[in-house]
Amino acid sequence: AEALQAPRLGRPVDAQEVARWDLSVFPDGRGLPAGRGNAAEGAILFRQHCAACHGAGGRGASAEELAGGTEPLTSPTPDKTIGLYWPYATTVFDFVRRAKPMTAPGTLSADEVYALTAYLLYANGLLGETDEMDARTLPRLRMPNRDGFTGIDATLPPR
Amino acid sequence: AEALQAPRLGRPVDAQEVARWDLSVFPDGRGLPAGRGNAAEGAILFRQHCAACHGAGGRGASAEELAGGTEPLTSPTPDKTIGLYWPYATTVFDFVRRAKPMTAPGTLSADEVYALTAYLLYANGLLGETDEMDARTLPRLRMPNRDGFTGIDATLPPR
Amino acid sequence: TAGSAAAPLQAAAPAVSAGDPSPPWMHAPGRPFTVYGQPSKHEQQVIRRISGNRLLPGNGVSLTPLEELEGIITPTGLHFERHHNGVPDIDPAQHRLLIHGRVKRALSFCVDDLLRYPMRSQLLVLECGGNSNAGWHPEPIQRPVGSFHGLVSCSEWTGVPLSVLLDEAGIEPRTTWAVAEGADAFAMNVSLPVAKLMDDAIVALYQNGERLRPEHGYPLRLIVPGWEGVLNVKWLRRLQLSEQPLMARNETAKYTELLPDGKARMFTFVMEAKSLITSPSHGQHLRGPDVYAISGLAWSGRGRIRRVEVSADGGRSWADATLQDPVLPRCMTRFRAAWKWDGRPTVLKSRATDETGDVQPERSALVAQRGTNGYFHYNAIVSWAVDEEGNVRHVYA
Amino acid sequence: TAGSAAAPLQAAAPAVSAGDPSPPWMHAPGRPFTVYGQPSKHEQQVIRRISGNRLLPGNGVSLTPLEELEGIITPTGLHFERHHNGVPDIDPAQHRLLIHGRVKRALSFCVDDLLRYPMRSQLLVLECGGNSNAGWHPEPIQRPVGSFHGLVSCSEWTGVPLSVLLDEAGIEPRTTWAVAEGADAFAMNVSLPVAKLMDDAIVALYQNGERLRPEHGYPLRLIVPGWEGVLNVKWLRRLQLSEQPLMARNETAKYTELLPDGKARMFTFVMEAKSLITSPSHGQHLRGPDVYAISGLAWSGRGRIRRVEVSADGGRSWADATLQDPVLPRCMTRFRAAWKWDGRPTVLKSRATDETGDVQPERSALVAQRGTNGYFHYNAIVSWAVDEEGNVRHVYA
Ligand code: HEC
Ligand code: HEC
Ligand SMILES: [Ca+2]
Ligand SMILES: [Ca+2]
Ligand SMILES: [Ca+2]
Ligand SMILES: [Ca+2]
Ligand SMILES: [Ca+2]
Ligand SMILES: [Ca+2]
Ligand SMILES: [Co+2]
Ligand SMILES: [Co+2]
Repeated sequence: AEALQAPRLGRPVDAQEVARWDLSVFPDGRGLPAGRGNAAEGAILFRQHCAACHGAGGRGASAEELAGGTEPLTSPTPDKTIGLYWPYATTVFDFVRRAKPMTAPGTLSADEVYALTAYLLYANGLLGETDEMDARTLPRLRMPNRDGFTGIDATLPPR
Repeated sequence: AEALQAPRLGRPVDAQEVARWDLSVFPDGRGLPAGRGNAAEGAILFRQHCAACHGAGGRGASAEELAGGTEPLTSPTPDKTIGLYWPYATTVFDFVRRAKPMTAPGTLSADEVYALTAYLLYANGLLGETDEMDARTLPRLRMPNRDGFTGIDATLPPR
Repeated sequence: TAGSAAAPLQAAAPAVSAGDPSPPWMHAPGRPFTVYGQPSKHEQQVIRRISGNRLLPGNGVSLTPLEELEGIITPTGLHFERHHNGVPDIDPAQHRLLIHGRVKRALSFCVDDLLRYPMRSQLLVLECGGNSNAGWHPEPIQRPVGSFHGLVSCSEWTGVPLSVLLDEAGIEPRTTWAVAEGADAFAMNVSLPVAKLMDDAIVALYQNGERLRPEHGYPLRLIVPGWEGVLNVKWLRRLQLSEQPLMARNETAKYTELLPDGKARMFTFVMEAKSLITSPSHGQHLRGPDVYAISGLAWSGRGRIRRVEVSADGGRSWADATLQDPVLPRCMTRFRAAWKWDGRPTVLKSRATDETGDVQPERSALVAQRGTNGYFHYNAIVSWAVDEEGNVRHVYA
Repeated sequence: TAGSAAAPLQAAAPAVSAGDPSPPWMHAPGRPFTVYGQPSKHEQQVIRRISGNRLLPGNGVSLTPLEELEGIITPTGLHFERHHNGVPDIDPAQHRLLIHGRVKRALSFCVDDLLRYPMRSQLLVLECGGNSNAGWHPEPIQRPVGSFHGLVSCSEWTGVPLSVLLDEAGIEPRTTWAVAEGADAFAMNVSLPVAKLMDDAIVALYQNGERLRPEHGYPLRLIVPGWEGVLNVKWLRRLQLSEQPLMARNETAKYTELLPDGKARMFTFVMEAKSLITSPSHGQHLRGPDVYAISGLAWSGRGRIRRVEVSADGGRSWADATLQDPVLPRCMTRFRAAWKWDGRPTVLKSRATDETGDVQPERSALVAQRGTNGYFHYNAIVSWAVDEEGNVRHVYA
């Protein structure tokens, strides 16, 4: 990095303001908000907000399938669904909160995102219908393909 | 020049077709067509086709002045009119034929272009009102500023 | 014409002689000046090809028509697009870049302030990690080169070296990752190693001389030279320094390459050595035996292209193509070669080698190594078959 | 937004918390893809400034807004224009290039055939010989830098080396000149030395990757690297080889420089070393004492820029600016320097030196040598005064 003379025009931002901007949820649960939800609640929300694109039960439609995969990753036609491919459950929360539903992203409440996350995990056979998902339980859920990746241009974080 | 392998797709063109394409008039008169005209005829054409932009007598209006210059080239405010600045009379023919009038360029007949050329030379005090301009006489007219130029990045043709 | 309509004076009746070959546009004023130019109406077919989602038209890609272009610069209007939920219409006065996380001071930058910082310019290739992925299909796709490989473009990017902003914020020790996030309706996020950001990343404000266009990240985008498109986060709003990657959906579920053994490659950032012949290419036609000017593009995310070889016999023999100056790191290199076609069926190929010695692989070698479910990072040699009628089409050979 | 209008599904009512700073464009789909991109509507002021003839709107110039741009590429839509009688709307199928005169075979080329020839690409400055001519005025013009010096732009030009076509026609011995002619309503014509045409001229078909635009010569233009704009004949239709120059109106009455002694310089082809600071520049405002990033452009028709010096004290002391890579011959070079402004009035200048050792002159030296009636080829050092309020304006100093 070159040593460039530059003005220092950045405005200092305090922790509260940062928290309002911050949308990140890390694998260790950092960034998860207060709130809770389960798959039974999530199923209702999914029908309402998601099934139009992802199909009933997340089996795929105009948008990709989210559950129901059967072909293993070693198959010539593998199913890369959440249950079979995704290494971290926290990723579901991070992604649904920021990007979903596509027609009105970032508009779901924390409870709704927990419930939808629980539903997707349930639909992938990783959770019971009434298992509660919250900032404590979600990061603890170990995904089947957790160790399925190899870092190429950067190393993976230690397990 | 690099030796590039290239297809040879140029279509040979015969002398007649070249002549139809060729608009150039050189200082030695090469390129001048058959035809004739004088300033008296040209004055009428000038009023009709040119004066709207160049003013009566070519004294300048929305377009630049073509005649009537009084300030010599050594003045702080020189007049770079045809009579005072242009080195070759053939240039007038070449330019008027290809570009004039601006509203319908390339539409004048050879006689008309000779007449307009004669008129512009007459208006600059270089020709009598009834002196005939044609392929023989025009290149012979030696312009006052004929030797007023120095070649910088290319040498001028020998005098 | 528009010119004469606007001109207050009337045009004289044309009196052009019968033999005069000069066209009508030499006999009437042309159209006046324009404040911002556009391509000729005779080139209206030269457009980005859009491939979108039926229900969500802002989700998909548009591809650069490589077969219509020459040189190395991609006109910005034809630079490929990849959006997940459309192009936001960002008011630059409301946009901020927040740098926070493992820094001494969290800082917020407005666009006008960033415009005052020292800048760097670089001519760079930007390639989507998913470019050319039809190459994984069992049958060779029958499409023009741009509709197959057109998720790659080359521009001059100008902006603030990110190291300057990170230095101002002050990075804490043991900070190895940063999460970048966009201000679009996808809130696109990815994790990047801080070392790369400090090395050569820029917060780009200008593309090809002018301010970024909306679809390329206006008012700000991250540029990480040589690394796959998705990491060059558009509409950049947030950079969060961290000791761990986020494991975002776009670096786990997507932009990872599943191998035949069920393991997947993750954090495949570098776009490797690649080349393709744009002329002649799929769908074009050769008029008959003659000398043809082969022209193509080569690039590598690792640095400069060192060499491009061309084969006109399906890979049995190879000859060095001429590399057009300048050959710049992580930038497009145009290569050219003369080829004398004898009229017999054959196969044309090009093969790039970069300055690190990385050689573009044959498709069979790439597939042997990666299988066909990797989806991303397809950089195999491209083959165009020429038949005896001069028709050119994509083949695996 | 356009995106949601096109999307068949309805958006849910937003339920964003009061403290959420995320803007509306993160909560609704953005607009869909476009086949050909355009600048942001928030940058609508970034346009060519038109200066035309009242009765003849296609006669005049439009200038590149240099103060709005960064890097070295000029977006094609903002590339300066100089037309004498408007922009012709040429049907490429009807256009021909005729090469004749002192050649073994007169040849006619159609555009589709030229597209089959070997090509060369080059990043080049194109500058009008009349650029910056307000510099000859007794008082410093009070206009933004682009409205003063904006008849210069930089593009990647690609086309057929003219030597290839001339070789095909076969030049006769003792042929030193060629007359180039355009197919516009001015039938623009100029004479050029054949040696230059054989050396490095190209018949350009592409600008910045795509086919030429109408105002830049579609479908063909002559490019003579480093030489003044008028010689780069647009809409090229005819090249006539000859033993003499034509002495066309545009190389006698115009594009010659009258000196105080009444003699005039003719055939001044090369655009000499020049530079200017684009930021800060006339009309801009400095917010107060601070570090400022000086950024500017330098170029020379003789070759590469070797050095750019910057002065922040009206020329008493000079410091080398950093030249942005790549530094290419006859191409724009972006230079940059950090400047700590103490809040006191001062004058900023830049001075270019090219690889031939040619140094950009002070205005006083140029005027002493040429007087003030030369009109063309003004390349003097540009001075920007900064007053104690931070206002920047053009001065002679
Ligand atoms: C209007 C269409 C639409 C709606 C409604 C929608 N999605 Fe999606 N979804 C998509 C599309 C398209 C993608 C692929 C996005 C991309 O990567 O470009 C996607 C991707 C996803 C993914 C990632 C899949 C993977 O394997 O990477 C998840 C998870 C998801 N959606 C969940 C949801 C949930 C939960 C909802 C409702 C709250 C929802 N979606 C509503 C269209 C939609
Ligand atoms: C509609 C306006 C218009 C009309 C009509 C017009 N001109 Fe012009 N003329 C111009 C303009 C504008 C220029 C400057 C062109 C340029 O270089 O861009 C010019 C330039 C010239 C020049 C070159 C002057 C110099 O010093 O370089 C000559 C000679 C000339 N015109 C002759 C004529 C003649 C003869 C006619 C009529 C047959 C004519 N013009 C009709 C607008 C006009
Ligand atoms: Ca399946
Ligand atoms: Ca006067
Ligand atoms: Ca075409
Ligand atoms: Ca490799
Ligand atoms: Ca601006
Ligand atoms: Ca000089
Ligand atoms: Co990758
Ligand atoms: Co000149």
